[in-house]
Amino acid sequence: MNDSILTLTGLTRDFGAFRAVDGVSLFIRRGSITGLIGPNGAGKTTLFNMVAGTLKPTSGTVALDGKDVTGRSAEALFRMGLARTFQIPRPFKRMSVIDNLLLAPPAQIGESVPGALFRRGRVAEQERALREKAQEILEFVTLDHLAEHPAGKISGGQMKLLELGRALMGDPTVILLDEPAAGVNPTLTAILIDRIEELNRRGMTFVIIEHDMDFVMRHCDPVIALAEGKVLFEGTAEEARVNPELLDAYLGAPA
Amino acid sequence: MIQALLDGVLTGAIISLGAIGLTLIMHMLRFANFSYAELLAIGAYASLVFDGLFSALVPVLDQAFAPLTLTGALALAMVIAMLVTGVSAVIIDRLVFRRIRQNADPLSMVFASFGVALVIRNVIVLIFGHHAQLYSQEIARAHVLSFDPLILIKPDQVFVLCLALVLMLALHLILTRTTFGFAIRAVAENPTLAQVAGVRLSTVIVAVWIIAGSLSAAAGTLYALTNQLNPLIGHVFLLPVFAATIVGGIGSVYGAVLGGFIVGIASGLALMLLPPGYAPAMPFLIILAVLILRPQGLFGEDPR
Amino acid sequence: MIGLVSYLAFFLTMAGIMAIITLGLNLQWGYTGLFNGGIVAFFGAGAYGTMILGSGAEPDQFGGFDLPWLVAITGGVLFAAALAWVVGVLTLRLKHDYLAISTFGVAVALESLVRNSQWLTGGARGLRGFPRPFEDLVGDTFTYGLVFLAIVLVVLALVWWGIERLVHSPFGRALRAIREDETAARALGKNPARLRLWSLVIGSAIMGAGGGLYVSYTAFISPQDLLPVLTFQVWAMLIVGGAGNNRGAVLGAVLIWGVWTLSGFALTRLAPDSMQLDAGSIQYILIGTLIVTMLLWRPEGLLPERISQEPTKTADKAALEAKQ
Amino acid sequence: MTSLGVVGLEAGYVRDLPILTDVDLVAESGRLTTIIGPNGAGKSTLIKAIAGLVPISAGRIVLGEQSITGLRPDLMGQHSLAYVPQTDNIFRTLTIDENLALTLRGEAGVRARITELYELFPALREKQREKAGGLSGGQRQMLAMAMALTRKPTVMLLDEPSAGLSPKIATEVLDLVRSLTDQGVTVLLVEQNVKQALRVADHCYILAEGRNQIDGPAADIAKDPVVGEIYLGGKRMSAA
Amino acid sequence: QDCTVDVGTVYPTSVDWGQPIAQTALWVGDMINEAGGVDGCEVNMILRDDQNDSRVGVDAARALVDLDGVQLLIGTVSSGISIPILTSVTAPAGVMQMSCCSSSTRLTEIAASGEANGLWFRTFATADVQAAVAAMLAQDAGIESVTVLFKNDDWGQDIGRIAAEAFEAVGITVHESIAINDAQPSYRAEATQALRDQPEALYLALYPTEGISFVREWIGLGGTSTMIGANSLKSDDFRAAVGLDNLTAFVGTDTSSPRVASADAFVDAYTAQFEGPPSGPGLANSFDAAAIALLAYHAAGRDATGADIAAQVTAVTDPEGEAIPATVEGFARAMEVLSEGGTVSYQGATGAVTFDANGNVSAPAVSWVFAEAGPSEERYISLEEVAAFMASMN
Ligand SMILES: Nc1ncnc2c1ncn2[C@@H]1O[C@H](COP(=O)(O)OP(=O)(O)OP(=O)(O)O)[C@@H](O)[C@H]1O
Ligand SMILES: Nc1ncnc2c1ncn2[C@@H]1O[C@H](COP(=O)(O)OP(=O)(O)OP(=O)(O)O)[C@@H](O)[C@H]1O
Ligand SMILES: [Mg+2]
Ligand SMILES: [Mg+2]
Repeated sequence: MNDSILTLTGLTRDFGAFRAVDGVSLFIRRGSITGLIGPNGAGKTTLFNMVAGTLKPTSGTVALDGKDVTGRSAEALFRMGLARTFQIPRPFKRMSVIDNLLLAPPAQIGESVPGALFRRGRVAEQERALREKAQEILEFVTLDHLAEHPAGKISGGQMKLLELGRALMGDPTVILLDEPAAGVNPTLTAILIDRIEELNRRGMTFVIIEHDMDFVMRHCDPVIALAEGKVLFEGTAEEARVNPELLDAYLGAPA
Repeated sequence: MIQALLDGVLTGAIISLGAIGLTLIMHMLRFANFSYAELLAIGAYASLVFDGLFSALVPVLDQAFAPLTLTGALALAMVIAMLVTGVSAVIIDRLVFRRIRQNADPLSMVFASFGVALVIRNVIVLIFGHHAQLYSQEIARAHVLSFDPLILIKPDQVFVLCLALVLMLALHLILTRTTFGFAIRAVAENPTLAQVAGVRLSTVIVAVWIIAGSLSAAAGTLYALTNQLNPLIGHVFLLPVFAATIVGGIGSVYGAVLGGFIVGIASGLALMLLPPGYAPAMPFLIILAVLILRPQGLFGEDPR
Repeated sequence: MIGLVSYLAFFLTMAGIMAIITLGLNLQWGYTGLFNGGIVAFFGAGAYGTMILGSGAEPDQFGGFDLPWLVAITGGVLFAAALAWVVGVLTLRLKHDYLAISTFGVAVALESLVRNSQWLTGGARGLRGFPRPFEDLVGDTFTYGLVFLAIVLVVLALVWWGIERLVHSPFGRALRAIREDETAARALGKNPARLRLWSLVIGSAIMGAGGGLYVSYTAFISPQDLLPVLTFQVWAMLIVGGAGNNRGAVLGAVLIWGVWTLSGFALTRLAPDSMQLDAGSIQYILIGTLIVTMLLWRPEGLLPERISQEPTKTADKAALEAKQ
Repeated sequence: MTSLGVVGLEAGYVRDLPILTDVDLVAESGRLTTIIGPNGAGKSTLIKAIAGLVPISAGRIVLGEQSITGLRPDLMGQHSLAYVPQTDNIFRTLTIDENLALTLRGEAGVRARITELYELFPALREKQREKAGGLSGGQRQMLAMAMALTRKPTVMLLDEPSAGLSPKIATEVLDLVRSLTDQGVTVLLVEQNVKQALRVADHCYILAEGRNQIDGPAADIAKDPVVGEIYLGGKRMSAA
Repeated sequence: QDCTVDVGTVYPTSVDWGQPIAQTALWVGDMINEAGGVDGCEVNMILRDDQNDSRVGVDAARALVDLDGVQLLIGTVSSGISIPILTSVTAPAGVMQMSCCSSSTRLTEIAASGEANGLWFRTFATADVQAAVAAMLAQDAGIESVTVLFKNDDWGQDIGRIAAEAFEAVGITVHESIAINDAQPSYRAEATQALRDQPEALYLALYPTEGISFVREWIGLGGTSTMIGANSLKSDDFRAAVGLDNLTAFVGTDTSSPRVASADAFVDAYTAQFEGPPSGPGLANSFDAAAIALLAYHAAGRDATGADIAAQVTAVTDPEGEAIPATVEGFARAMEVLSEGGTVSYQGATGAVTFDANGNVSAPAVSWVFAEAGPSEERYISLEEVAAFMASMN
């Protein structure tokens, strides 16, 4: 199964007596845009948290690119090319928007103490390149005019955009997006999707939790649905649209 | 050993008493309040003044409630001192903390409280002088519980223990059962949202200062009763109180009381484990050990 | 006149040492959010380290290595750094007040240790020092005062330069990020444990350098120098000056140290004779009032942290204009 | 029955730097008025200004006959006004029950009212004794909504209440809001879920760059091609 | 008097026991002025608080030396502050320093090494005498076992160790030496610890503040009231707080004034000045420190340097010189003699002190008890007697 970039086996997470994720086994196809849907509280975010190393699984394993990474820390996973965004944005509030972005790229020379102290030239060079890239991403998420603004003082939707921009800065190979479109203006969402598809064509794998069905149906393949911590459905968007269980538990009415 | 443990619980009781008020203040206003120590001193000195007044005016009050050394006059004085201290706390908040709270981070509050503490402590020195004072020259005698091994307890300390436990229960019930308690906790977490939810900030803050102020007055008075009264008591007593609050987990009254016992027992056991010169370090070493196992304190909540 | 200059040089020497320590704290708190409540422990580690390495032999006393000053003080700094490393590894997961009380406890424990280990630290009697650096070359005390001030200023400049470089580099950015939100920083590949440890160790080494300089000047150290008041002073300096801003930290150090000492000087001059005995208490009241007033007047510190290159307001304006 | 009016409003977070300029708006009683617009347009700021959380430098806010300009936020409840913030809208360290009881403070029949609310949001009932910090994103939104409903307000300010909710629940919540207006409640709704918002709204305001742009009956706005192109996601919208 | 002589004084006035010590020093300045002033000039005692903090103390000393140009610095209490002042301010600047109460043996080492340039003096008798006398008293009282409690500072560590050695040397069992730390909220644990051995007597080298807390706890727990205390407990606060009833079996030690009129003269004058007898540690020492230093200043002349003043100390404490009491009249007489180039033997509050080459004094001893009116002397133990006893110990 060498086209699987992420392989989850029997992933389970308990909060006290409550089982939020219950033995989820999945594989995410390399180069796909996988949609993850499911009712509120189904365990989607918890699943992301376990895959990205933010939460430790109670049991089960995660393999990234064929390597078992269960229980690895979030920072290690990010450096291995796995980025994620938070459903409830977590900007570094007292840093400027652009600094939020500049933070992300791994392997910055100036991030080690000797590098920062003694390799001024190389650091400045790298900074310049990163700054350019950050500027570009900011333009793309329409935050360029707020580059020097404290990230704690932007609108709720702008914070979501910042989340996305930050994750993209790291040039990840897999990126987990937790409701990237919630709170984002539809016009902008359309632009974001274009960009995501472009990045996807260049080989970036996306796993996207989203409640916006237009988004999921048009752009995600495959679609996976969770409910009560278990995989309820796996298939194409077309199949999802007509799946009776999904309709009942999640969509409510035919979309 | 048994005696050391017992001593720990009994001396710990008074630390617990101080910690209950502090944990509330630290939780709600989210800063380590050094001037809390001086509230203890204000309370203890206010008791001294009123105690003198009452025993002069109404001599019958000067009878101790056997077997305690607490007299009627002092008990009454303590009640008034609680009020006085509560009000002082509110006034200090109005003058200093409220304004800083509005536009700065909690650390500014910490150091403002440090400044306030310096001022209050030295005003007390100017008024009452440096020397040690006592409510009563009477020395509280210990009761022998057992001769072999020798186990001694002092009624005063048992009284303080009971009081701390009762207050703990009362406050815990207030925090977890009443909407007023919810309001306190809500303000602690997110003042803006609390306002949106209909909580009037100023009212809650005043209430908390009054509660904490009066608790500190009680703690200060009882501490002075079982030890001595001098302008540094706040300062001396504060450290263990802080330690207790933090090891118990900020915001938890159970934690505060348990923390008090831990600190008390730690200083009791210190002499068994280390040479006496190291006694001051012992409680902190225990705290360090507890926090390494539970970084947010025994009963603390993980912020976020 | 010479007296004034001499005192001024001394005042600046002390203020400079305090400023060095405050800069160390600024790295820890201002840029990393580490609530170090045990500054005096690292100051003391540096001071005792320098002293033990640099001073001559004495009966019943460990040490007596009689090393050259520069070696001794470097040793002191390394000693402070080593202590910080141990403390850091133990307390990495602690935050805010929890970290503060733990580090405070470390300071109390260190004080207990030096107070009670006669063989190592001389116990409560303290340790005698070694001749002050370059004193024999200079000779007269007045000039020496200036020379020592120069030494302190050179160290201050070095520390300043180092910290400025650090915080205005990606390293500093990462520090600020973990100060803000550790979970999010981890999700972006930053290792909070490593960063915090670095910050703690470097900051504490700087505090140790302050301690080493101090004992080089006084040629004596005792547990009396390890009381928590130093920790409070340094904190007050940083908060009043403005955390997250090195200029603020230095300004705060000079200001608070000035308030702390000059208020005593002013009182002996200005207060009536009848009040001289209470001058100590009045001085504390003055100090307290001044700290409170400064915080009331500028709660965010005299020179607060700047979040973006341009001040927020102009950035906002520019943004607004760009939109219209 | 009270309608809410905003006249010539100028407000912002920093002095001399208004985010909103000259904003006018009327939310009539018993009707659902929605505000849409790009990110950072000032929608949340507008709602916060009404709720007394942002300083107002010019203009007025009137509730019925009464001016509530610069109202102290904790007094909103007394004017039967409820507000659901866009972010940070629940107390994480309180349990679900406590979150609800807090907003009901002082009212009689607390228990009964809370039970009613659990009927509306059964997902919350299962977690009633747990800390709200453990809720999923969508569950938090439900709780925030429930908190706003506790005291049966007559005016509701909702800032993206459906964000993060599953399509089914989002529909239910918006339908619920709709049904409230039928009982005479005045609702001011900010949404990025534009399609749904326009479905339930009577009237729609479009806000951009802190100013009124267009307003009109929701049905007309939804059909307006220019508006659709600029603000509503263009072809995506019309295609759906 | 149309000229003034500035004298620096550094004492911890913001600390409980520091204030009376400072007050006593200032009082000596007034007495000297009344007696005619230093070399005809009015003495201006400039008092600075050291806050019991070495950095503040050093700064205060520095300001006095640099800005006020003093040649004589009186102070301070804590050795941890006196030493850095000596090593970094007064000795380098050639200013004489005289302390009442600094007790550390480090100071002897510093003086012996020559670092102090002969500018250092203290009127505090080193701990050996008091410790030896304590053992002597215990032996006389037939006590067989003691527990030693000492304040955990430089003075306490020294005296506690020496006392324990002295007790053992005369065959008294020392159960334990327990360090009492400053500023603890409770001394219950220490009291319990001491109680375990059920000692016949306690030896207390404590200050009043922790002394009160500890002894009250101790008595409350039913411990013995047989106690031997160092001079630091000679305090009204201590007596009042513990209660005379509980102090009937208490006996104190002190270095003492010899049996001459001047000892009483100090007490009487003090009582008249401060409306109460001297109570609390260090007062007599503070008096003598200031008096000797100022008289030496007088002898050296108004324009003297620190070294000049230091050189004149022997002229004031010359055993061969005319005995003068510690009163205004005595000071006036002394000044007269000194002005003529003679020498005097100052009979101070702590006796006819003499300094050795390291600036230390040795003095006879006394035992005292608490009485209704304050501490009262019981037995005078001459220098010879103490020396003989100390010799018999080893
Ligand atoms: N706390 C704040 N302090 C200063 N400026 C702020 C603050 N919050 C928001 N702003 C600024 O105000 C502008 C309007 O923000 P607002 O939150 O009202 O937007 P919004 O229309 O609600 O956007 P969204 O749809 O993304 O939630 C933004 O450009 C932002 O930069
Ligand atoms: N830290 C926690 N403590 C306790 N329970 C938790 C915690 N985090 C999540 N849960 C519970 O686990 C379940 C799954 O939560 P999760 O956040 O994964 O849901 P989700 O699928 O992302 O939902 P949504 O679409 O609403 O965001 C929920 O019932 C939630 O209450
Ligand atoms: Mg989720
Ligand atoms: Mg908004």
